[in-house]
Amino acid sequence: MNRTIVISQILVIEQAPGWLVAALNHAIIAGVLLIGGAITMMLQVWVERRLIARMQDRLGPNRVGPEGILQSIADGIKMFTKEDIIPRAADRWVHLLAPIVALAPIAMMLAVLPWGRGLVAVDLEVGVLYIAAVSSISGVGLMMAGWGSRNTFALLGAMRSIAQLIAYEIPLIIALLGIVLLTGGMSLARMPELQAGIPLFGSSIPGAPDLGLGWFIFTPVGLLGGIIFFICALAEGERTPFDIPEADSEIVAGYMTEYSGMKFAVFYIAQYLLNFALAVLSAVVFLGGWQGPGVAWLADAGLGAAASLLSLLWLLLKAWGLFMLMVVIRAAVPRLRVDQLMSFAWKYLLPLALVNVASAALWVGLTEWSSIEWGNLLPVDGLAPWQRIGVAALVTAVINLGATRWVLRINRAPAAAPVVVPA
Amino acid sequence: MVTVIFIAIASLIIASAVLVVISREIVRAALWLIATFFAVGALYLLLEAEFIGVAQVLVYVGAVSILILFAIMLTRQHERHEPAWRAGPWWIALAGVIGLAAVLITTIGAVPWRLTDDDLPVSRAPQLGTALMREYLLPFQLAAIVLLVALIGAVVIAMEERRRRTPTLADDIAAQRGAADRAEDGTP
Amino acid sequence: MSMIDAVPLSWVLTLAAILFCIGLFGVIVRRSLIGVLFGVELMLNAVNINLIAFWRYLEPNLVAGQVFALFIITIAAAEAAVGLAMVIAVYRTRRTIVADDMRNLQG
Amino acid sequence: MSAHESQLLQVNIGPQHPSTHGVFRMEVTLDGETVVALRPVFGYLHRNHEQLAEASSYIQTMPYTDRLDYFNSMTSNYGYALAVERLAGIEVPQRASYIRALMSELTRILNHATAIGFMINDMGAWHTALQFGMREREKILDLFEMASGARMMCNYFRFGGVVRDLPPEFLPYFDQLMRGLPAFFDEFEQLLRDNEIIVARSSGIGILPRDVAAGYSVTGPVLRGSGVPYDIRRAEPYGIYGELAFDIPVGSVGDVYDRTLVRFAEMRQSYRILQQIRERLPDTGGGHINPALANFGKQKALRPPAGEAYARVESPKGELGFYLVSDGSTQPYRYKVRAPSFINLTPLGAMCRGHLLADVVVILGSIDIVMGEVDR
Repeated sequence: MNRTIVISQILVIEQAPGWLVAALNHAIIAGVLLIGGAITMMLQVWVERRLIARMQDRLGPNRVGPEGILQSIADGIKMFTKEDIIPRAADRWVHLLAPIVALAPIAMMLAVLPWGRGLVAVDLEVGVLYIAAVSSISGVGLMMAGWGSRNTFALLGAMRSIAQLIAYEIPLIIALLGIVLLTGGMSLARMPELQAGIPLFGSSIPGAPDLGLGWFIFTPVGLLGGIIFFICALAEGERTPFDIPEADSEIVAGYMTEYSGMKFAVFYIAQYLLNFALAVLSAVVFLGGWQGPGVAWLADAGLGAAASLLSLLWLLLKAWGLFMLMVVIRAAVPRLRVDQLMSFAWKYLLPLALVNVASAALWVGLTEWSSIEWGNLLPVDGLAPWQRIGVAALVTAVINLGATRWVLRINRAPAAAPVVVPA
Repeated sequence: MVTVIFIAIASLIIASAVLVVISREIVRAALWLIATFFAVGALYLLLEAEFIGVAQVLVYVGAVSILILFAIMLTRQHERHEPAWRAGPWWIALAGVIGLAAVLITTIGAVPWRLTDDDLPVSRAPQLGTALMREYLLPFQLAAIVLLVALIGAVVIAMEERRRRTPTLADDIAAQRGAADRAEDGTP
Repeated sequence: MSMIDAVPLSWVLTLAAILFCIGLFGVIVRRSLIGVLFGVELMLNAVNINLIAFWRYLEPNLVAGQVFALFIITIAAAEAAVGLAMVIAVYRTRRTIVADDMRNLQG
Repeated sequence: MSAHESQLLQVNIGPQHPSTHGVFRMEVTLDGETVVALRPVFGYLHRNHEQLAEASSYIQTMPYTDRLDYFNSMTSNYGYALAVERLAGIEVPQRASYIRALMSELTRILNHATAIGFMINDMGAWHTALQFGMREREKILDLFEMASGARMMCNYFRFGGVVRDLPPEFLPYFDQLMRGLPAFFDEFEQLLRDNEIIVARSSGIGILPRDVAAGYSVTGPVLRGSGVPYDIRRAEPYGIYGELAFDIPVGSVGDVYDRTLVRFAEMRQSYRILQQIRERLPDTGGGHINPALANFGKQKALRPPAGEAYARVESPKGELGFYLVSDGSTQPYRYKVRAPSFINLTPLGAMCRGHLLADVVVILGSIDIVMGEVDR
């Protein structure tokens, strides 16, 4: 279960009992992840505020520190010194515990993400399922917040967020399922390793250089899956246009309405950390994770540490890029209504995700099965691996494109029958 | 070390389960139930059944308990003044249950279990998947049908909502116009 | 160090038995339908602990234990969904979710 | 069916709520998230505006009218000045009328740009559309500042004209603004008009059919969105509006989307009017104010003959009317404001019924209210 970890190689304690080394290792990694998470969150808030300001002809925070980069710290200090209010009618313990229950599972998500070449805290065999399971726990925290506050807006927000989480979790997991089929396993650590090589063909062409660009997003299955996954990630992370659980113009702040001071900040941290974790997850599963030009070359040249560093940089670059995409979307579009949100999940994303799984199965069949498994109907044995990938790409591209067009067409709003105002 | 962890998890399971059945407030009971589910999931991890452990968290904590909380909140007003948790002569039930526990525990102690020396297979999730697709294909398909039926059933039972829509102003006007048109048609 | 060396099987089974009895107690004494459902879930979990423990301690090379546990989780999920939908439907018509108050099934 | 009634939820939106545009409360009865009934509750911002005017001399009320609709102080000034002029029989020079119309149309552009922005902000678009509108509004406020010395509370109008003539730097800056406006209209409309989410959120929402709208006597873009081509500038022309060419845009369905489109179109019509005014402004004569009332002492000592007068202008939000009764003293005997925001708010409950909670704030935003005017 425990993979060799880089830090454990650095930290060699002679004659220490094995469990102590293990405990220290885990404590250090947990510390690095959590402190890194906190710093990431502060940077995220700053980036978001500056980027949105840029889109709105404003400057954004620019007073605390150079370019306002320390603004989040100032905000944090303010949060710490705020009065901690518990409404009199609230269920005290449920109200207090809710932010923690919301944050803890998100911190747990960080543990299984592969941060770079060889930089994995825990390599779970069922990593993908673990992510899905753990991310669903935070819904309990939101529900506790909504119920424990005894506030109508909070309750409405909690109900909305749960409905949304459940609806979007299904296409999210099914979108991941396609990639699980492609990789033949649920280990997140293995996914980037399988995305080496050149676009679409990966490392199937002999003699082609390993550019680290065999990302799944370049295959038809990965493209559709990636788009579905990213939309669902927006919904899971409660980003606009799916931020109805805390729609400030409608239900004040949703489940967070009655929270103040640090408890509010914890919800805030949880949300940003979740967004970042989902961005990293999208990068790992669809954008090659830590793969990128140069990583394989450095590793071949014997510079393992440099390769790890470069791979970490690649991953962070991709994750921050996706996060900035989330920010730009937030600044550009309004939010959907509850019913529109639900029908989007069930009528658009779910059928497409299901078709994508079928495409993925076809892909696996075309690239990995022999003619015998096809019942000698398809003479695929004579083809080279890259030719088989080409055929599979063609077939799945046709299926996915057709399905997308079909789903968009059948869901087109019926010809408007408005109340005609007689002249 | 493992013993300590096991005892911690076991006491968490039992304590939270007891709180589930004796909490007066139904939401508190539901939250303790979630804690129980979570601890049971941890126990599965300790037993090296990662897949089941994660599935436990996914299904029970992520789905079932959230459904429960949802249902409680929809039927919430009643719960504010819920009658006492116990119905009728609860001590008889308690005595019976303690008796059952005593019987079970003595039986467990009396059976000579044939413990295995086999090592655990290294990759368990693929093994499980293969088994589901080969030996247990029929039950697997049946489970899928059960889930589908449950899905449809739950939707049908909870549906009803659609029919009781509050009409908008435009609906009213359209209905009035429709009625007026019909009246005109009826009386030439 | 794995669990089978440290903890005897009977401990795990005892834990499951106690959990089962607590769940049974809940089913008997709880008055609200949701409370009864909680008891049922506890009992199902107790059964699952048994299945996993038997798989791990007795037959680690047979996946039957895990497969059954998985099926029980599946059925429990379906049961919860239908059960709660029924609770909501009953609540809509009766304004109550106390089992004793529902003596006649006629709508 | 009584057995099937579901649990209704009472929610108070406001008086403190992010999207009530001021201190305003809506008592909402919800079935799930569907609005069963909605009752608007006003009065939180009541500040005795009408009584205050009856205890002040006529010109003292002019700055109070700024605070009615604090977004559009110029049109509020205009309406009040018009009423007093009608009461006292004061002539307005041609140039003053042109300046007044110029300020009114600039006000209309700034109001509509921000009103659309606020509505889309209520949909959850995180201020971006609003900031686009605000950017143009700032430029117009610069112009107001040049002319009157204040950005929002302009207090620019006087009986018989305006307080001072346009400063020399006004027209070059105005021309520069006019050059930029078409591009702004195109950009703003392109950004919002075809945005799929905005269309989905606003079309078919809050439909106010034509006859119902007339029955509630709503005015302004809300009425025109419902398809009634009613505009005071055309129905009862005041100032120079009789001489200007412009169209009255109307909607067909009467939903939120139509109201938005009407506002877009009205901004373009205002631009057309501004072009005509700009062309003729250099040739106008008569100075910026009637010489008989050119100094403040004369304004202050105004004693209209006993009688009554009602004057109305097309403020960006609708018909803004002032009713005055004079008993021959320096203070009005009775002063009454017909505020468009207040009247347009009355059908809110009917418009929101049957829609979701999320639509309520959008419908409210599409009415475009200012609480200063609603509560007075």
